[in-house]
Amino acid sequence: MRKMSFADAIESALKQAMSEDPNVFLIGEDLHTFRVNLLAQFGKERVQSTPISESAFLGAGVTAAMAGLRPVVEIMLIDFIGVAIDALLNHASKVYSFSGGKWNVPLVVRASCGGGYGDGGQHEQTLWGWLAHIPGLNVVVPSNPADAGQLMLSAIEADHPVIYLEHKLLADYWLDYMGTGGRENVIFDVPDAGAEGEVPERWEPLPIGQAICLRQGTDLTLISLGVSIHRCLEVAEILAEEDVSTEVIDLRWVSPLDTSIILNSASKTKRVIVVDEDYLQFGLSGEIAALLAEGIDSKCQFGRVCTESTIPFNRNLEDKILPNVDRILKLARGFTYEKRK
Amino acid sequence: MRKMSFADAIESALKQAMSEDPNVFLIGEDLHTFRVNLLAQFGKERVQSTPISESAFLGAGVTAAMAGLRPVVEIMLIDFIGVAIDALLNHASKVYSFSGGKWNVPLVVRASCGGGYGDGGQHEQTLWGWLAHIPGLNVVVPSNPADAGQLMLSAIEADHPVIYLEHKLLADYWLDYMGTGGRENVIFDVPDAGAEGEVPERWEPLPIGQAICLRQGTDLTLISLGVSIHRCLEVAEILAEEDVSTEVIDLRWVSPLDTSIILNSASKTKRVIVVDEDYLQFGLSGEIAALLAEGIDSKCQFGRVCTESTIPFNRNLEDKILPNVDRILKLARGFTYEKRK
Amino acid sequence: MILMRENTILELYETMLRSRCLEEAITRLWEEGYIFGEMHLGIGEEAIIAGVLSHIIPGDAIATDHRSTPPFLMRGVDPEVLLLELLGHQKGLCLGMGGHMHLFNQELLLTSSGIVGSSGPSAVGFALAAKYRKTNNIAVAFFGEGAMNQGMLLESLNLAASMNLPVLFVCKDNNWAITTQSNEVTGGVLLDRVRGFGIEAREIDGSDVKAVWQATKTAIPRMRGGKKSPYFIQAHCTHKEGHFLGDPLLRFHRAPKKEFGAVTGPLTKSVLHYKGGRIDKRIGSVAKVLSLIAKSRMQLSDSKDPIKRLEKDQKELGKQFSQIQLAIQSEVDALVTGVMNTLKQEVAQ
Amino acid sequence: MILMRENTILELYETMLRSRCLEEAITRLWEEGYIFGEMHLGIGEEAIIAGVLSHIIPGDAIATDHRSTPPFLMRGVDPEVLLLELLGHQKGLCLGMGGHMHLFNQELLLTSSGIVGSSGPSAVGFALAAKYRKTNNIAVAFFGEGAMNQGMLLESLNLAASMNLPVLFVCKDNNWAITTQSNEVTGGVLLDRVRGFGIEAREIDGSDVKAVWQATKTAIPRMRGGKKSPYFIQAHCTHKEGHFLGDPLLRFHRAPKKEFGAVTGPLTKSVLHYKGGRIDKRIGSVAKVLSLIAKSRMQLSDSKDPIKRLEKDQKELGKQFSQIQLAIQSEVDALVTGVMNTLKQEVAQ
Ligand SMILES: Cc1ncc(C[n+]2csc(CCOP(=O)(O)OP(=O)(O)O)c2C)c(N)n1
Ligand SMILES: Cc1ncc(C[n+]2csc(CCOP(=O)(O)OP(=O)(O)O)c2C)c(N)n1
Ligand SMILES: [Mg+2]
Ligand SMILES: [Mg+2]
Repeated sequence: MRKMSFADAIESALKQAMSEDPNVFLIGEDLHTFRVNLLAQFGKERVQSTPISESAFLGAGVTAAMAGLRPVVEIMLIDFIGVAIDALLNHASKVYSFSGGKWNVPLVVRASCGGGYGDGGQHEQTLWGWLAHIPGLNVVVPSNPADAGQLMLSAIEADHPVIYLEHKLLADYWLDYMGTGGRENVIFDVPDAGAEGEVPERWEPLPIGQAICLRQGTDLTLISLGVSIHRCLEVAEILAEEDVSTEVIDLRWVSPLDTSIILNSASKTKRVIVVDEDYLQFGLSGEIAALLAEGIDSKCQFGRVCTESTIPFNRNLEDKILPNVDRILKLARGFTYEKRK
Repeated sequence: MRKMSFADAIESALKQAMSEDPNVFLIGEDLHTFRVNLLAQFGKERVQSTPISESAFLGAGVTAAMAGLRPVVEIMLIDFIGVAIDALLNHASKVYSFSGGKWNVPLVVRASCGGGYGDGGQHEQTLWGWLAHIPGLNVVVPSNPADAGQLMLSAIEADHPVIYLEHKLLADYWLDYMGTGGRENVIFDVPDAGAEGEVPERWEPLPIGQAICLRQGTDLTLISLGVSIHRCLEVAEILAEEDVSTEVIDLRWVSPLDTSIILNSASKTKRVIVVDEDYLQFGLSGEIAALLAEGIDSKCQFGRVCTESTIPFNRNLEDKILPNVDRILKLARGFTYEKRK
Repeated sequence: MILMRENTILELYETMLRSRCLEEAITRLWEEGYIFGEMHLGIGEEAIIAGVLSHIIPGDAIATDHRSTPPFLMRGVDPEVLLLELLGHQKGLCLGMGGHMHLFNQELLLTSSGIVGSSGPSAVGFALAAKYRKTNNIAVAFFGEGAMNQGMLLESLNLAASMNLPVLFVCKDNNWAITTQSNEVTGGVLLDRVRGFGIEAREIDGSDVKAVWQATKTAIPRMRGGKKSPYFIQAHCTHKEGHFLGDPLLRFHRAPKKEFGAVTGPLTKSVLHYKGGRIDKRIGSVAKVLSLIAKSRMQLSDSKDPIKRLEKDQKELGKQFSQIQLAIQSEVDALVTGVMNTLKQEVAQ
Repeated sequence: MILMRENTILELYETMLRSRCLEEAITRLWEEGYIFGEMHLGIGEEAIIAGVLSHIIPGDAIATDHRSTPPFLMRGVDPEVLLLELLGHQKGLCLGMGGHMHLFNQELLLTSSGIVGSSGPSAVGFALAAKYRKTNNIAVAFFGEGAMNQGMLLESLNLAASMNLPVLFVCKDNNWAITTQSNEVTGGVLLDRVRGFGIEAREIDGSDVKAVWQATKTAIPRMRGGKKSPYFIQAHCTHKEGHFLGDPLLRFHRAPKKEFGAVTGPLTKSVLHYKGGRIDKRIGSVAKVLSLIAKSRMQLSDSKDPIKRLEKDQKELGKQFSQIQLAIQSEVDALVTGVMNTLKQEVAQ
């Protein structure tokens, strides 16, 4: 096993994919600098820089994929998808269905996401539940280097559109770019195990839609993804001392959701908290509640720790409204546990 | 009480609002013909036609509202919001928060929505749960003429952005335009009580976020909105004969959701089916499940009848995948009812 | 000026006519209620589509807008599966899942979309793929002049220009976007706008198939070789059927009594309502709308019909034309009868 | 040519200088870690903002992009609440909820946005409101040349032109969009593009405040009266601080050893990797990037600094300039010290 940063893992997986499949290429703004190593290795046909025209180049990515290429279209920050989402809403996601299942769109949309470094409400959204609402799109959110590389391969190899979101607190160069700016006197709550870790010698894709149980437990299930999964693991440690045995599930894929891992865990613990950095309402946390309501016979205690409003600029307020250890703990401690009665 | 069609009710409410407040004006494509009566009464300053530039004129609507006007921006079909949603996602919904609560955006976005007339997957979406995911936006979906007029007033008088969605099966001119085209040999499943009905003499706004219970019951709650509410009422009739007493709740507002009416009804019936023409996953139906899970102590039976895929062009397939009486009935009959045991 | 061979003219005529006859049949089927939803025809655009497509080679891609039937047909899609698709049949081109605004054919790299302006980015993506693979293929985007105000299409002009992509942008300019006169909502001159993106652009009479053929005969091969770069054609045309079948503006002309009857009541009430704008402005607004309805009548005229025009221009081919007419008409009739019979049998079962 | 009075020049100088001093203070606060997130400055744009804003009257609206501090300051927002906002303080302009990319001021009709291109539609909406209310107000959109490829901005040009709206589009052209040289991704000539939308357009040297002042002195009043119509200014400028504070390209020049050290390893490995593109292409790609880094150095030069330039052009005002300098610098110093003291006290409590 070798160790790698989250960002290097993605790059490494892309290097492997681009070496092995000449159809894989990258397109997006500023890629000649943001992906300079890939540019250096593969040349500018494979790493294409664009004007600030997201709707044109994302739309072009859709048909480039339909022509048999495997484009990885970069939308710098997922917040910017607003100017281009027609390409996903009405095209990428629907061509397979419209064509009667005859034409695939093997498109990857790669974007950074997430907050915790003081950039405000137009630059720190995650939007994964929002994107997953559209039938025909898959959404994947890695939480550590090994997953980051493997899931990039899964995304590239998928025959349908996959949105790949990398959290800015995990990808060091994004954080340097948007948050630190070369300064040594600003510090962010970067989870070590997410930003760096062991990775396989050779990248292999992970199955689409497969979540992973990162910690076994019997009293409470925390379901999460991205940076928040590390907050959950921290909470699980603390709760362990309070005699609450916590299971932690890293969804990895927002869509398709790993229904069985969720139902199995919830059937066991009967207590579920969804920790979701995306907005609370009409999103991932609700979907999980629906799965539980439909799939489990007895009552589950259920709660959610999500982002409930536009993200404030003020760092203190921001840290409060993003899912954090305190909020999760508070909710978890409010649940009733039989053995304590 | 006077009788009116759904479409006339909206027009009538707009007439009243435009007569009483000179700040109210309409802007959108083809309004000189689509809103010809309002044009005739108020002139072209109040009814402005635009080029096919949704992102520019919706973005302009946001600042026109911030300048103190009350624009009703028309996006012909809500499916087309994809080309312009940045104005909602990153601007209209966030200005109030960004400005520290100092600047309101009293914007109405009006659009037709919904399927059932064979126009295919890019023209029949509802997307209300999708839009409601964004904090700072309200979404309202009337199901009958009286509500249509009153809720238009609520939307106009609100000090924040409201998306007002009129279903094409209810608004006769839309159905004529997109579905019938003047033909007399095509028939669609238009719910009579939705397309025409009694309306108040004078339009008054309904409270924001207030749902209504259209039918009382004790065994089962059907929660729905728009056209589907009429399917629910039909189902309730049928179930009554099978000795199942069904409560039917018309949400009216997707956001803000009327949490208390939902929880009260569910606490009583302990069985909830959400009937939602929007997509199943990560949307309204899940949000309701989460409310139930968080707000009710005992287990509720829960099910949902939603649109689960891209809408097919074929009319038969379309009718099957949209929420319909059969699908609701089947689910409702699968529930267990104590008195039957 | 390249001389057209007689054969080419006859081929173009046949192609255009087949499209016309098929769309006339579609009109009847729609009127009879067999086709659902909106139905936008390409009647009036045949010369543009036929002229452009005659220079297309295997591997070229075509991104169309909501008037997709003619380009799909003329590019070689089997008319039977096309018709079945419009009828929503599971043996249709897209198993009945797409319908006329969402036709797709992978083998021929053909797409369509009901979202105005999206054919721009779509064609750019195909051209990008062609350049990436170092083929000499091009991509064509068909769209209306109304789409020229849609951001993604404007962006795609710049993207094609700045990336040197072989995209032929074909603007089918009928000056109508549903009920809007496009010149009233469009700033400047379209050709200047396009040239401002660094793209060579040319205006032609889209009802003259020979003009289209000739313009693209030189432009397209140039795009294939060397420094690939986009090209733009503004081709004027009219849609006899208006925006779509059942176009309300045209209904005023076709059934004036019925349509005016339904409208005048509320309209007069609105003009005379005691609340509202200044009365002269109100009357002005209504006058404007009425003149719009009047103008819409012009679309009904045959003077810009590309097929009639070719027949007139090439009177000397009259005999051959009549033969082709007979053949095509019966070909399409047979097709439609066959398809409808199968359908009726299926329903009966 | 309108003659500028000495007073006007001194006022402009003062305005620009205040903005510069404040942004220099912001730079220090950012470097010290008091300001979070990205920080885009308007250093280098002061002449454009000051020149345009001097013709603004009450009721006019300004939609800015991500470089919003100078226009907010110059339009009259209290520098203290502005600074407090950038510091995320609850006494800030937006209670600390917005930050520098999301500044808003309702009284002065000032907006900003971190979404490239959105100032176009925003200004159009304000202009629409002004026209609707029959005032003689205008709206200004500030944006960079990179935004000229964003669909909504292009649409807004057309919307303003076709609706005859009094929008002044001000393109602050530094030819950089983050690390991209905009001319390499932009087809045609910007002014042609704008004129193609039917909008009058003019190019000026944005480092020359007198040129900006004079160009807008005639253009803006014309937009207020009679047939309202948009106007476009392309004003060239440079950003000494690069794209934002901590700009990685500029870091190469400021701390070459450190930055190159971090980059060359992976880069060399990539160039020499046994798999990949043709080696000459790889080297070519890297050469391109290196030349880009080299080019970015030019931004550091003072030759296009609007404040230095005014000082040089108006040497005869040297004495007054020095007085102003002293006054402004101490004004800003006092402000910053005051604010930071309060902050530190609050933290101490
Ligand atoms: C983004 C978007 N906005 C609006 C529409 C509704 N719409 C369908 S066709 C059309 C007019 C298009 O005009 P033009 O491009 O000139 O094509 P034509 O119909 O004249 O051939 C409009 C506005 C749409 N389909 N997509
Ligand atoms: C829609 C969108 N795409 C991309 C970005 C990321 N971004 C922020 S600033 C910028 C460059 C803008 O260049 P320009 O308009 O020339 O302004 P400048 O920074 O040079 O002043 C980019 C690409 C964004 N904020 N919004
Ligand atoms: Mg047209
Ligand atoms: Mg720039």
